[in-house]
Amino acid sequence: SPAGAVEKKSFKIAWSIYAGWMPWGYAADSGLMKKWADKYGINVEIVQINDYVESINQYTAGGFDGCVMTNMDALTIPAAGGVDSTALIVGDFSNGNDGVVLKTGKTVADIKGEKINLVQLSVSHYLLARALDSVGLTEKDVSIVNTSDADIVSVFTSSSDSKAVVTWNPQLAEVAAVKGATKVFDSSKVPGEIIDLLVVNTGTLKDNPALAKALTGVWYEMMEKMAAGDEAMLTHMAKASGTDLAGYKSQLVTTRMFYKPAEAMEFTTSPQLPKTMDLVRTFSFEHGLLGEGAKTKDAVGIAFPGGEILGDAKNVKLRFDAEAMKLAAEGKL
Amino acid sequence: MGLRIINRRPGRGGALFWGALPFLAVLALYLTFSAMRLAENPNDKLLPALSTIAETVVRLAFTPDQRTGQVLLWVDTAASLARLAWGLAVSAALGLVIGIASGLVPYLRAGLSPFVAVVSLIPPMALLPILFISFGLDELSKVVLIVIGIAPFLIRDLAMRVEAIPPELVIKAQTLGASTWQIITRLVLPTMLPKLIDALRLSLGPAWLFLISAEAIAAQDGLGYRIFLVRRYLAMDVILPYVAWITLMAFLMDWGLRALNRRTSPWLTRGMA
Amino acid sequence: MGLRIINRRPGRGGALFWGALPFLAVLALYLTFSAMRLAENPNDKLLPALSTIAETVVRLAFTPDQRTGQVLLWVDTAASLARLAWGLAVSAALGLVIGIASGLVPYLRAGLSPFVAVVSLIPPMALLPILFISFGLDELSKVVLIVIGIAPFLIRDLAMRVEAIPPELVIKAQTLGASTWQIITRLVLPTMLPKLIDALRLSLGPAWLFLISAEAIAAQDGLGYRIFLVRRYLAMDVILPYVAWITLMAFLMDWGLRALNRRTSPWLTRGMA
Amino acid sequence: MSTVRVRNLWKQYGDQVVLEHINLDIPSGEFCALVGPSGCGKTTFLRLLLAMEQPTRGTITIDGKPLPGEPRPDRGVVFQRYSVFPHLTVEENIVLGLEFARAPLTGRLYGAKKRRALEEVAETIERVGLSPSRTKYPGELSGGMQQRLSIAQALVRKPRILLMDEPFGALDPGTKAQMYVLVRELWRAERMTVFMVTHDLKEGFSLATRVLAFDKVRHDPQAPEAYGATVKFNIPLDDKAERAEIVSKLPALAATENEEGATRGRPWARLFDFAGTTRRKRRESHERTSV
Amino acid sequence: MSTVRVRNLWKQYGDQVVLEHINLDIPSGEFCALVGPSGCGKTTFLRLLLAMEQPTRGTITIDGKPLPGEPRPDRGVVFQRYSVFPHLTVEENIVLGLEFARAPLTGRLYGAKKRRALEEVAETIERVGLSPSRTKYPGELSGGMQQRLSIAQALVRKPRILLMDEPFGALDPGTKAQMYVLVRELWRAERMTVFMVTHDLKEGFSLATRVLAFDKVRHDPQAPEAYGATVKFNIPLDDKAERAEIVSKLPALAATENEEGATRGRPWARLFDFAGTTRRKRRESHERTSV
Ligand SMILES: Nc1ncnc2c1ncn2[C@@H]1O[C@H](COP(=O)(O)OP(=O)(O)OP(=O)(O)O)[C@@H](O)[C@H]1O
Ligand SMILES: Nc1ncnc2c1ncn2[C@@H]1O[C@H](COP(=O)(O)OP(=O)(O)OP(=O)(O)O)[C@@H](O)[C@H]1O
Ligand SMILES: [Mg+2]
Ligand SMILES: [Mg+2]
Repeated sequence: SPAGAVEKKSFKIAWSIYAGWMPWGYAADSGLMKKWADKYGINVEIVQINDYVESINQYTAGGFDGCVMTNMDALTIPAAGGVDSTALIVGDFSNGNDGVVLKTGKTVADIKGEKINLVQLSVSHYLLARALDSVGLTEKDVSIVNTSDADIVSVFTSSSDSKAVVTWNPQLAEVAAVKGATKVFDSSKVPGEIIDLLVVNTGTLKDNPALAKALTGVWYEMMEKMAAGDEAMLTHMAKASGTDLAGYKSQLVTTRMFYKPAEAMEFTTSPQLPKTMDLVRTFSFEHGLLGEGAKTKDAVGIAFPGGEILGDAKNVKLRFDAEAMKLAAEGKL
Repeated sequence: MGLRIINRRPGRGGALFWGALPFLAVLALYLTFSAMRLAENPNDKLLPALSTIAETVVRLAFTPDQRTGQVLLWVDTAASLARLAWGLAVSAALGLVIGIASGLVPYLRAGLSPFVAVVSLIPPMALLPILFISFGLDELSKVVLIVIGIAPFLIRDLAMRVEAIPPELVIKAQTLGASTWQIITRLVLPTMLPKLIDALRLSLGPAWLFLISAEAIAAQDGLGYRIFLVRRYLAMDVILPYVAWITLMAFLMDWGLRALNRRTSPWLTRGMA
Repeated sequence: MGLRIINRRPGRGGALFWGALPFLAVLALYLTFSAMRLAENPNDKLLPALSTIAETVVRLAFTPDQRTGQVLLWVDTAASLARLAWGLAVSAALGLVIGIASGLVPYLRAGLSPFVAVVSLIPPMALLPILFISFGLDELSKVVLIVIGIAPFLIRDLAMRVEAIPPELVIKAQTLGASTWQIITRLVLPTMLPKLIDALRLSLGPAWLFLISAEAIAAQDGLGYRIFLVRRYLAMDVILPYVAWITLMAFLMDWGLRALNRRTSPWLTRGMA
Repeated sequence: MSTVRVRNLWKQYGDQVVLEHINLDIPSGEFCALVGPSGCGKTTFLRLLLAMEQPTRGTITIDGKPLPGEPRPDRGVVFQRYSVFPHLTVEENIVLGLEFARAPLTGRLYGAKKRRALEEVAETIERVGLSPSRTKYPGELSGGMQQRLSIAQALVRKPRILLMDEPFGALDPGTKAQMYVLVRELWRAERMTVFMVTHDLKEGFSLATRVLAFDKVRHDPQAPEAYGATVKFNIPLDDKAERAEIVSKLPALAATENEEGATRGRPWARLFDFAGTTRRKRRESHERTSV
Repeated sequence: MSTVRVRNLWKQYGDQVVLEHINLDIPSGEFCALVGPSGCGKTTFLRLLLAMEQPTRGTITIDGKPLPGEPRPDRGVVFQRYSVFPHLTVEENIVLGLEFARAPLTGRLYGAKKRRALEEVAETIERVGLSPSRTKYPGELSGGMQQRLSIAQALVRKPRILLMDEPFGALDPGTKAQMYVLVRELWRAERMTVFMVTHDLKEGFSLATRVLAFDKVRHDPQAPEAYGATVKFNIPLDDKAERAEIVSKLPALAATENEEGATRGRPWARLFDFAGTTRRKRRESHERTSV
């Protein structure tokens, strides 16, 4: 259970299909996870959940000890739900993996007055807000149609009713390929704002230091393989995400992976991160994502490695922690 | 020796008591688990306290939304009910027309029944893209999804029921000079009406399900839309009352249909037939 | 003057011909639209050509996966069928037991029927988080979703049917000395078996639907999982054969259940009763 | 006109031969009583006449034309298990035949037309004794009341051929007597051809102008299903005034009477042995007691 | 023992009074024939005895104890519309009563026990003439065959009280005579109390030891539903040997006979007027012709 302050031996980590998270599937299938868990005398079960939101919900409800998610979802779901969570590994940030695509228009400004299909309240929504911001528009200038991520490709491809979408990869590549469609904005224009994390329950982490070591250890062993272009591993991940090697590689191009722990550590400790999180929490608060109890955007506290705290210091629920990545960088795992 | 259990009947009060019991049990279960979870994490979102739910209900049902100025629950309800009503009406009409046609006319049965059987077995969610090209993304496609979801069941059920009409009655009608059309208007329609209503009652659950799924695909309002939206941050304090509200409305519809049955087909309850 | 249309029956060949007609019509429609779209955009993924579909089928059904050495289609089919079988079996058992109990025993009816009615009206998809927390993410929760999806229908349908048993037969059994339990084993069970099988046939569509939904949320194999996986790439060349395959299996089950009915309840087709 | 001619009719259900080798010539207007042991195939014969079932072999013609392959309003029926429409009241059940005839589109009359139709059937309702139960549904009627309803329903359409399967079986003697009068009146007035199954020989002999006794003539004790029943005795009741009238109008048919060797010498007198009554009754019953 | 006592019994359906003010004392072993016009409430009376319906007023006791509120194996029944179990063959339908008694858990006998039970009922099946149709389902039987099946089914359990609603209505005279013998034999052997509804007065008077004639004694032409039927004539057939035996065993009951003023002076002779038969028949029928 989430706040159970007891030492335990078995842990469950949930993951879902996304370019930057595919290594977790490989960790489970290749036996690497078992190797690292054995090393620290624990047991880690890696569970694939197809529905991304459901995986976070399950983590928030206590069904898992850790789960992969974006920075925004980490704030609005577990943290806002009172589950003290730690971003143990910062794996990558979206560098073009999320984008805005128009069927007829050519620039962001052409979006005005359109109906836009996107997953409401997700990072897509956040990206749209940033895109509108960049040309001085607001959400009032468009109308948003909530559309599930699984249907977004077919909606855009097959229906003339759909003129604009915001989505992520691999869907983004599919919609951008539609004849005449233009990608007018993507996450590379707001680098480092959409961050993909492995989030672990803070209590569990504190009581079981071995867990952090095992997870970080396996992750960076895999990163090394990936950076080296391990064909077998990449093919495995491509298959698992439902595409082929070329397709997967093209997704990686727009994913800024932190292959080296030092890079990740640097990103986490940089002063840019609190600024990013402030943007995110402002957006979240304005959209009611911090919960009904939240009277200001300070309601949920966010802690950063340097000790800096954003929001309510007595209610810190999301922590960015570079310790484990530091150990990895120092080769102490 | 006492009466056999099948011959003992609870009184009105007894029926009420026994009927309420499982609901109270579920409520008690919820309260227990909710209290347990909240003791561990006061911000737990999965099983919010009744007081939290009540607050949310007040906000959703009686407070205008800051952004739009509308009261969300009513807007969502109106949108969903309109879609549902269309879906049910079209499905009922199809069920009646095709069900009777294929139950009564052997040639139509030969032509339609395998096709309807197959259509009823196709998982519609898997073919959404094809639905979108054919019916667009607006209200139409949502209604169509409901229709695809429940009409095949209604058609098959009605067709089976029409086939089960005692052949003596059909023969009798023919000896009284009834044409096929008159057999339909005077024998088949009136005896199928209560069966249709019963079948509709059984389809209410699936109809809401398809509606909610349709609203999850592409929508800007509706009860299903809201549920999927707030699922993104596990707002069970919104989802639970919404689900309860949907269930309540479905239950009232079920009850209303049953009452309608008693009114329109008095012969069902009169006498021992 | 010719026979009334309700008295004209196609022969065996005729039935086959009429039965095939709507399928051929749909196929022709598909081919036309597919050709139109492909002429415009040879890479169109929405309505792939039959040849493309055929290639994909060969790959899925007959080529072992390099990664695992398994043939995907069979692995998926085996996984899905196992879940479906469990779901159907448990639902049928529940439908039979609770349906008969609540149809036959007035006290149980008073206690159960409003509850079952309400449960049947709750949209299960909206409560998935609670479901998954309660039953985990393994096979169990998938089976449970199927059960929650179809058991209430089976229970309500069976209960209605039990209530519709002619009271004379129940009275007759009692005058012959039957206990409640004997009434169940000798009268109710055998006469309800064919109704249960018919109800199961009508639930096959929903059962597959719930299975696919469950697999789309949490699974690593199964037909629904595969569809979910490739849906994001709009790989209709995979989805269409998978849907056709699901439909074919469902149709075979439907057909098998009907045959089972004829075998186990010969009295239904013998004589005019 | 409705002369019924049956030629070499056979009916089997699976292996069981129910009816075999039936040949009949029934002049138009004849009132035939069908008698015979339970299960010998009387109902089956009526079902064949109604075209509810198809013969395994042989033909039935009406006025020389093959029997239409489906039930038509020219042949009315009262089923053995008196099925009436459960969703219609007594009155609605009875007026239904008129509505079918007069409202081709909806099968339902309204307003003045409806009232007129109801007035027309009021006498029939009165005569079958259902006036006090006019607005009841069949489920609220006793067995005998349902049977009377079924009779009234069939009579209203005045079919040319009337098929009745034990129509008075569930009635008390008083009610039965009233029904006899009603049916006979209509039979005479409309010159209907009537086939009535009955187990009451006296009823048969007193109402009908011809008695058809069905029974097996061949038996195989090893295989009781191998042989079917046929018309063992075909007894025109020539001493009836009505029959004389029917035959006089159809001289052509008089010849065929001779085919029926069975009618000579009254071997059918044995019929009354079934009845378990003492022989002394036989002659009495054959006298036409007022019914 | 099964003495039936009915006290001031009323039954209404909604506003309609069906039965009113019924008082009866039936000694154990009596064979009662219930006669009366169609729709007067005979079936309703049987339904009350069966506890399928609850009386609106009044009580029924058996051997001094109130009637159990549900059907029990002590009261067997043959329904007017002879309902048998459609999913069981003839043989299975008939042996069912024995199976219920001997296999409390499953209600089904197997192997040697099953064979023994089948042998026991074989004679009954033979005597109702259904041996050749032993393995048929009810849907494949004629009306009369279903009726015989229903009788056989009820007899196998040898109930103490047997309720039969027009049990021989759909049978030809020959079959009927066989059934008379069967029912009478069992009645004598088991000393059952029998209530049999019949429309055949001769049948009633010849089989029964007491005839109960139901009819309305009060009429309101304005409101035909206001008054119900009662037992208009209660006629113990004292000249029957069997009846003498029954009464001799129950001296206590002899007294109550005197309550029934109606039995004096034979006003019930009018019963036969219903029959539409000539009066001259009346005396004849009352003689016990061999059945
Ligand atoms: N659908 C059927 N399938 C098989 N056998 C049948 C079917 N219908 C009737 N029979 C058989 O045909 C025979 C004749 O049946 P039918 O109903 O014609 O008899 P019936 O003369 O009307 O007898 P009853 O006087 O008892 O009504 C019976 O032996 C019956 O078992
Ligand atoms: N369930 C019911 N609801 C209303 N009225 C009923 C119901 N059952 C019977 N009746 C009425 O009660 C009266 C008596 O019916 P019952 O069946 O007892 O007559 P019966 O004497 O058996 O007649 P029959 O000889 O025709 O069978 C009838 O007038 C009938 O209309
Ligand atoms: Mg018959
Ligand atoms: Mg009756």
